Amino acid sequence: MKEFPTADAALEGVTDGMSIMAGGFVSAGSPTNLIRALVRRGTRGLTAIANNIGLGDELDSLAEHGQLAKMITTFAIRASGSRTTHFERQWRAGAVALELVPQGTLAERIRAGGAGIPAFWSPVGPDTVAAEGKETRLFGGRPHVLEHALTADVALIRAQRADERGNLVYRGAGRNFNVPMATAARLVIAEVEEIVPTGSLDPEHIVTPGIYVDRLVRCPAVPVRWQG
Amino acid sequence: MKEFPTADAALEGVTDGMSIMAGGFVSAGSPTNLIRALVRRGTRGLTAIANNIGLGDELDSLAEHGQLAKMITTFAIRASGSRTTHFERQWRAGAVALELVPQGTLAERIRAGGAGIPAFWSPVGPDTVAAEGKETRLFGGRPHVLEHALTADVALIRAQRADERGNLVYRGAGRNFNVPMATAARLVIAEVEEIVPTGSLDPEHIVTPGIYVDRLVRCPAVPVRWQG
Amino acid sequence: MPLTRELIAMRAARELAPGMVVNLGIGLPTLVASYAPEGVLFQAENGILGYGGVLEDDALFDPDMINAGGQPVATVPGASFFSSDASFAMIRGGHIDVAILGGLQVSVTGDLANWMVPARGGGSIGGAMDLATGARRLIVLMEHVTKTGEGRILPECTYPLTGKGCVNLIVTDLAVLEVTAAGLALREIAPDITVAEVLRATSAPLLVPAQVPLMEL
Amino acid sequence: MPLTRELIAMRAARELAPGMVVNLGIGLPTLVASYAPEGVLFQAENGILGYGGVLEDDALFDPDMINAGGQPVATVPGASFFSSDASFAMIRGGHIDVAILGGLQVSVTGDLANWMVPARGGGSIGGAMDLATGARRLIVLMEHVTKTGEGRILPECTYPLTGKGCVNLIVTDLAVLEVTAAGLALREIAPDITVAEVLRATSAPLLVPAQVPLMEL
Repeated sequence: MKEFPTADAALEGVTDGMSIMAGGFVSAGSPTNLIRALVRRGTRGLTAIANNIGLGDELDSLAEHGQLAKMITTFAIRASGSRTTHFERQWRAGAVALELVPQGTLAERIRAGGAGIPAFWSPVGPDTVAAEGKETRLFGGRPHVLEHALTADVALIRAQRADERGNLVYRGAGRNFNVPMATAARLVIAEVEEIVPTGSLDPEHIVTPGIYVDRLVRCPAVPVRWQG
Repeated sequence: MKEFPTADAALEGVTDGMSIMAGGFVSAGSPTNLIRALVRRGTRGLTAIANNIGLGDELDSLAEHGQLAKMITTFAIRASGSRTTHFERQWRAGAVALELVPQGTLAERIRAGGAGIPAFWSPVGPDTVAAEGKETRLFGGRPHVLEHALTADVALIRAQRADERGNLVYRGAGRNFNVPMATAARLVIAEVEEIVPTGSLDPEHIVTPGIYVDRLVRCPAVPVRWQG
Repeated sequence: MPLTRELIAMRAARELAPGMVVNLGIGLPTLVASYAPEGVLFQAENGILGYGGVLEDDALFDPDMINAGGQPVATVPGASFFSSDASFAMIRGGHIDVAILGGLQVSVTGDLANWMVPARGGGSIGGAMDLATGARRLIVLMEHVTKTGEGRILPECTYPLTGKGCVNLIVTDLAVLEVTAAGLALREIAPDITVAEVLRATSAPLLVPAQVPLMEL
Repeated sequence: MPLTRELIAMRAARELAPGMVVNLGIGLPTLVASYAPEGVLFQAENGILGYGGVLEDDALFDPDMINAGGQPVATVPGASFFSSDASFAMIRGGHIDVAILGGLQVSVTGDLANWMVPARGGGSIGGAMDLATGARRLIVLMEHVTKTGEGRILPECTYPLTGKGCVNLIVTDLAVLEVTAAGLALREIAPDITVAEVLRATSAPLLVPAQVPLMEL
């Protein structure tokens, strides 16, 4: 049985300086309970990989508490400066590094990390800053950028339901980055709404096979709203 | 409505010299009705892309009738020569070309074709004939092979059930190559056991979104057994 | 009067036809879902194919049923859900007919800048670069000039690019413009707007036909 | 007496422990499923995680429920199905603990040849190269010599390679051998087989300890 009693207990072994993937897209499928536990844990010097770190995003609490060394993300700094995040202030102060990645490239780099593909050629981003410092090559006459796989020490993900083997099903737009991240980290911790006996999920409906999931913790959903 | 009355009608516009992907893994999820219709159609000079062309495989009928110019596959010629396929005889006679590909590389090349990735670096096959004539490069100190995406003019696939928009669900091991092939061909023709009204498939359970499927035809499964 | 945001969205929706697969960017483009003809299938890059307009009733907010802008939406019959890697395989692989994105600047050759204001730095790329690359047709919606009156349609973008030569059509509060091989062509003007006003607001050369039709909304 | 195929499979099954994710190649390795301890999860590269031994009753044949060898199997509780691209992402990505493959030749440094007999040509790679690359541990099952008495364990493979230095353990009808940094080591011999017989049947230098234990089955 992979179940842990609390989100805090499920983070056992997560230490300073680790790279941490966090699934979720704004409010959908966000592992808010695990991120809050990581804030409580006080682990520092983290490289976080997640789609967004905006106003209202729980990840911004990691910035607030100075736990982040680097952020790899697609939504970082709002075009409007009317309200700012802790992350933005940290970044302006030079306290945290930022690697901004096109969203599809981020998803594909994570999938590649889980699929044993060290690098791939992407049509996205030539002639932009996303290609800066990267190798480019023509395929079919169009420029492409060499993108490298992303893996992490830990992935924090959220699913709707697990069985005791860790097989996961999601809900609505809750799959997003949770699915590829489950394949790309050495330690995968999933918070779920409920855990059902093995065999009660239809094998046709399982989205993440249980072999990808190391730890489970039951937590109610925390509906967080993004503010941009 | 994308439904066609017969497999033969669904092949409208399939012409000599085209590249044709055929899903299925041995008996599982094989589009046997569509392949039989292609045999009846008599289309020639085809490049076929499929996991296997062995004894008992319906694709071997295309070889029998001299319709194949080239085969891209993972199971081609049995190690034992006790029984031979039409394909083997055609190949020995120099009448058909063979590109033998590791199975995971074949699946990934097709996925890449559907995903807009022209090429990727694979750890599979260096030091083997699978790497012959291909660019290699070290990642993490290990040699990797540059593999190129595969696309086709037509994909013939089989699913268990479709809705009227072409959303597909499969059965058991029937997903195999059908799923990536549905994304990688200009014209995707799916034979299915049944077509249900749009809205009767749970959005959480759909494996192939209907935008990938151009044509549907209802056909009973034809259980073909592989013989090696 | 320049068009309201709703009217810009309404005009953009006229570019859509049943059966099309359409991705809407965050902000102004999101409004298009409410005006599109029946049978258009909207894709949200966070993993939904087949959703409708933004739900106005906040009580209906479901954290797992949101569009790419984080706004609550509902699915239509025939919808499906998938992961981000599958979603961008769909986008990058050329399976989206039309993407409608917001813009900060567009060049006469169809370059788009929409993810960063240099004075602010940092930026948020989101799915814009992937959509600019993968969608078969790219429509940009934006106000013709900035709040401080600076042109957004330029000989060259001065902001960091989202993509080069990717824009096909621009719908603004003043006009509809098409990127053609010969240059940027004025196709329609908003009601109550003159060609001269459009030219004044455009900091780049435009191809202007003898007769410029009014936008139909 | 050399071991039967069933006994080779039985010995190989002793390498497995509950919780392991294991892929079985076509042919001889398929038999291992019937002898494995409870809780081993078998992955079939055609898209099943969690299946059991081959069903003997032909009436139970279901074309969509087959292992990679095309043989009928049934799933266990907690099983899941997926596509070939997802299956090989699992394999290539290092998520398979053990692969057990058939072999034609293995070299003393762990090179494997198992997909083509040069005299026949053509060949069938299947998933062997992917498994040889991606599995964390690779066990090869084969008869120690060919039907015509030629050695299959060689200083260098003469057949086209499946992978270089990929084999960890070899289980044959005569012995168990381990590929080590120092060379190929004889670990166990089959009951009723002598070390001298193994050495005679092995066309390559072996590291032989003073005492060679008997295989436990």
